[in-house]
Amino acid sequence: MLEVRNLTKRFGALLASDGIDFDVREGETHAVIGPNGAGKTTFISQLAGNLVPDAGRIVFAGEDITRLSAPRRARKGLGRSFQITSVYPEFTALENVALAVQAQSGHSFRLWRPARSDRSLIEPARKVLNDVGLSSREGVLAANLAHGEQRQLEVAMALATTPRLLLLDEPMAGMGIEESQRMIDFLGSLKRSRITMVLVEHDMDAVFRLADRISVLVYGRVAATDVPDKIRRNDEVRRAYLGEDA
Amino acid sequence: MQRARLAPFFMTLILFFEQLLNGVQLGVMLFLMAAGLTLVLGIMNLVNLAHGSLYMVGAYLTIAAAQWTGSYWLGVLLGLAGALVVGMIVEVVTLRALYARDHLDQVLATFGLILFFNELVAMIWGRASLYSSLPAWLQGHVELLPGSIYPVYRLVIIAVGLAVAALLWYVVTRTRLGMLIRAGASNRTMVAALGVNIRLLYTVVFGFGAALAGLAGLMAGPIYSVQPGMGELILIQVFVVIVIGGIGSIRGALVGALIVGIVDTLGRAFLKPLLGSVISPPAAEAAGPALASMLIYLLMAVVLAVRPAGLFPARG
Amino acid sequence: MLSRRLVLWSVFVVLLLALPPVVVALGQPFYIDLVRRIMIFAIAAVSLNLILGYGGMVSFGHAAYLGIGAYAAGILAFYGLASGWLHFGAAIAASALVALAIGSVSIRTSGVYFIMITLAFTQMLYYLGISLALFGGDDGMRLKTRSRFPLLDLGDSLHFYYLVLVLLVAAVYLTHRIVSSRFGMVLRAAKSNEARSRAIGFSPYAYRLLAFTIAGAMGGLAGALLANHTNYLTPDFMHWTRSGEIMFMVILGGMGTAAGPVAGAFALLFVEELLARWTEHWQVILGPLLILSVIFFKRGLAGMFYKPDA
Amino acid sequence: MIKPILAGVLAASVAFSPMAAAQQQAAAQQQKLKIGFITTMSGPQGIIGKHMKDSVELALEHLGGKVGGLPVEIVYGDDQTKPDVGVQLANDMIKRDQVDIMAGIIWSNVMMAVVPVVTGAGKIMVGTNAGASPLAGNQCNELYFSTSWNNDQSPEAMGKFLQDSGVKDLYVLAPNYQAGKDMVAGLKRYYKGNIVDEVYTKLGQQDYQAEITQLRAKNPKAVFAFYPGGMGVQFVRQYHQAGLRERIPLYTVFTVDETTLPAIKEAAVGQYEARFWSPDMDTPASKKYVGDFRKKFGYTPSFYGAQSYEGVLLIDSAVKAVKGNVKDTKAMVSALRKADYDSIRGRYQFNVNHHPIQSFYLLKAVKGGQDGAEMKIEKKIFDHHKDAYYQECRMKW
Repeated sequence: MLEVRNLTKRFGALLASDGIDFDVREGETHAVIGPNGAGKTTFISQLAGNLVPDAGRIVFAGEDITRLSAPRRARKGLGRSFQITSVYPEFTALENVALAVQAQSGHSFRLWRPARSDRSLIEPARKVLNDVGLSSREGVLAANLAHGEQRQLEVAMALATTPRLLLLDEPMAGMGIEESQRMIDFLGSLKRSRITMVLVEHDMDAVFRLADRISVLVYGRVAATDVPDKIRRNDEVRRAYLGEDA
Repeated sequence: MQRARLAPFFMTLILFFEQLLNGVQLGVMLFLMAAGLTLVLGIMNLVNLAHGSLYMVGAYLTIAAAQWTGSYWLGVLLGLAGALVVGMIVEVVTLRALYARDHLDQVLATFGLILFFNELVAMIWGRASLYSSLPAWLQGHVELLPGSIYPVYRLVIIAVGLAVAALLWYVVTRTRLGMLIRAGASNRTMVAALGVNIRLLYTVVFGFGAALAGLAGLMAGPIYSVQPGMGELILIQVFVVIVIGGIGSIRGALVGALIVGIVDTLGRAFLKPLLGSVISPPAAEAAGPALASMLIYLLMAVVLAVRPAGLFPARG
Repeated sequence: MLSRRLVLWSVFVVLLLALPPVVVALGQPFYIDLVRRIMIFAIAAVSLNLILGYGGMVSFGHAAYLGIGAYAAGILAFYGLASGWLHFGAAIAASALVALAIGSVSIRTSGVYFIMITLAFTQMLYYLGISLALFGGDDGMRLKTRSRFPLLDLGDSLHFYYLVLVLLVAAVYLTHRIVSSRFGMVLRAAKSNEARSRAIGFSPYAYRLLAFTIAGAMGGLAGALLANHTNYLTPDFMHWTRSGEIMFMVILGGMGTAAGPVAGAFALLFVEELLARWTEHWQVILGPLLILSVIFFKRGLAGMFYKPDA
Repeated sequence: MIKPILAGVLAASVAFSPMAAAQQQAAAQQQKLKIGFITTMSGPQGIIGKHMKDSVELALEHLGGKVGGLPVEIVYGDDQTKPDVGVQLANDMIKRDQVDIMAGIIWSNVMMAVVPVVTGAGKIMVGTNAGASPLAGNQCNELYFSTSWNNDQSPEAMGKFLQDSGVKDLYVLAPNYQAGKDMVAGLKRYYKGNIVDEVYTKLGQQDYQAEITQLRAKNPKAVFAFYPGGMGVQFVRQYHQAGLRERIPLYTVFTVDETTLPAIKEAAVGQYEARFWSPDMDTPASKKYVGDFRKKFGYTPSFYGAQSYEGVLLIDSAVKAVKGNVKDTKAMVSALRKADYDSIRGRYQFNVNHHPIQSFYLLKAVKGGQDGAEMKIEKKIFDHHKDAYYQECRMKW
């Protein structure tokens, strides 16, 4: 599904991505963990197309997308959520999702018919909102949603683009325990429906519950990639990461 | 023989040199304006259309003070101090409320300031151009090279401008204030995190920029026309300078100002004859001046098309 | 909510429809011309609002299209072509083309750079206008013949007034349709959160460029109307302070609202008119008024009546 | 949601209308004369408007507050140098204030835009400065009069003088706009010698050092320039600072006058101008005007003021001739055509295009006066000079 080879990105003297090799298989949930400053955000930005790598290749569904812009990647089926909540605050929850549906439909140079009454946008959007459990809040401005709801909305927007691969950048960031729990349950249901996901997350509980495989990023390198149990026992990982955290 | 053949070449060379000097002089004036504007824009993220008004205020206050005290130098001193004070008052009374707003609100409000200052100056001093005097020794001209006579005053402008540039370089790179300024231009939250009194820093920087604009204004007085609205004549060019140079960068302002000054001057001097050798002279006659007046805007469009954040972007 | 809005707009339109007979009856026909001029600027402001209020593009060069529209009509009239369809068609097409060209370069930049580059392009057009000796250069020229339409005489104050009114309503309605269409949603979304838009697959550039072009075309229409209104055109139509004025109408009235630019045009031009009658130093009052309005009416005049859900 | 305000504004505008109408009715009973006077009062060019307005006030004082024996009200309007604002003002004055006659206007483009509005409403326009050539030629109008001159007459005079004094190599500078080109065209109509170069600078340009450097390199025998307003202040001072004053004589039109002298001062000494009038003109009317003006306002009037002063006198003479029956436009026009008043330039006649046939003089700036320099008449260049366009005017009278 996604194949990354020798991805390298430099900021001045800092080597933020140091020859990363990384694979995601169809249908798996692949988590990326690593200590602060390990280069997770740089890595995901390059996957999403917001940063251009200095060297290396990114192949998505058999196609080299290394040089494609973020919107082009999104249209090819690479959905993402942001670490810092990123919704359209002046739009209602339903409109937020409808925009994502519209992005996928590819018919956005229609200037006359009101989008608000366009059933081909509204109905799929309602469905996704229902899936993430925000149905009752569809008419509320995104700015007025609770933080957890905004995160859910963000995932809903990513889902509404019917992605083949979902990049989730710390979906639990800033959430309370209860909210996190709900989000984990929701991601679990996504996982069961065999949606391919790359999950960057600090919440180890979530990572070990959800991930099929885990890659550990240390100093811009992939220190290890393996199933959760093996990662848990991997000495290098413990030294570099878990030990530090514990 | 040899001499006779070389003479026209030397003449052209001298002419070119003199025009270059003219360009530098214009550039230096633009720099004095641009330095303050680019700092305010870079640090406070404030689009200040009224920067030209401070230039005007500097020119008027200097004339008024010189008349009142009878001394040119006291006039200069009071004019500078006046511009500084007016700038700080403007900052505290109106602009402070606008930092958190978007550029649009700032453009609107500072345009309001322009209207206010222009009309206020007209009410106090009338709408006619004012005469601004100079000490006798500044009024003469010197022969720089054989056949090349240059007004002393313009040489003084160049000297003052370059001195200010050097001083700014020193302040920005070698002092604590400069460190804060540089930090502020690239990362505002960091400066706040350092526990610096941001309000005070802003007021100081704004006053500083106002004084520089006032300096430009008072130096412009004796060669340009001191009249209400004089600031807007130069303001747009100054915006071109800082946009070409890159917002928030003093170095960019200097380089941008010199480029704009030289391009504008050389364009006015040599574009028509140059065009005349390519297209027919009557066509050059028509196109030359039109093109010369558009030249700096063209330059800016090209620079931005290639480098959307100017030559020396201060941020990231 | 929607229907209430519709009622208010209807009241507004009816008032404007009723204005001419009322002021004529009161022996004050001059108000027809004043309101007509205001409505022409309101069309320009409505067009700017599309890119500024809904698209987040702070164009400081919108007067360019006023000028191009005026010159398109003026130049055709100069060569003896009087057809209004031709005048207005050319005005719209020419300004759309120029907007397309300016936009394609400018939209690559953002923030202050965008403000300044749009200003720079307009300055270039301004100096171009000054150097067009054939068309009067800086002096400008008289519109040789007013735009001619079947059944419609723009020389007639009333005919012209109602034409402008119809076009203003059309411009407001068109803008309303555009901003609530799929296209408009993308445009507004890109203003609201560009990173998010890119992440779900929109490249804002093309949408912004099209909006910029449409706004330019509408501005050109206002320009052709203005040329007919003054019966005269000059490069001054493209002066940067004119761009500023149009911008202020939008901000004063309230950006990104349908009524804002119209309200702003009426307010600014009425206030100007009243102050100018009162004292020659009107700018010393208008200046602080603008500042106060910025500081205290954060959402413009429309914001005084319109409570956001927040 | 904005409609309430708009409704309010409209209601207010309608509300104060009947009052205005009532006032007008009262005015008609009093047999009051209303003159609309458009000029530029705001912005940097407002200085010219001030000269004009002060002169109108002085004229009213000289006429005992009455024009043609009628009590008078002057409605002033500020065109902000914009033609469209001028049109708006003219409309306001005619339709709302219901003025009987219009006067003023500094700028050719404003005049070109306003004249059709005024004449279209059947009113008379007395221009007191702008001298657009089409209005003297094929667009001349029965209802349009000028107390000034045509734009290119002054440069014609200067061209004649330069030609007669045998200047061989002339360097020409003007701003790149229509009036600039008109001036140069006027110059060339009478000056037939060599023109070294013709340079057109950006309108509103401030710094002329580059042009002055180029000019000196060409070493001409004389320089002709046209730089009105602030541009003139800058150009003349920079010319002086560059040390060229003593080397190459500078001949200008509409560049050094009483509105700019206070800012140029001694830098103007030695300057030549061509004009139809100067404050030192030796006619009784001129002496009275200049003397009383200085006394009343404390500064020296300019030709802008003189023409506006005359505008009021001209209207006064015509209103007297028709015995206050201003509505009789035909009679008014015939009366205006006589120019039956004491002109500051001495008695003159109108040409068929309603522009004065008048003399032009060479003026030189000399030391003296309250500004350190003042204009003095050196010699007469043209006697009874007609503009170049009157033959294109098909008016018969």
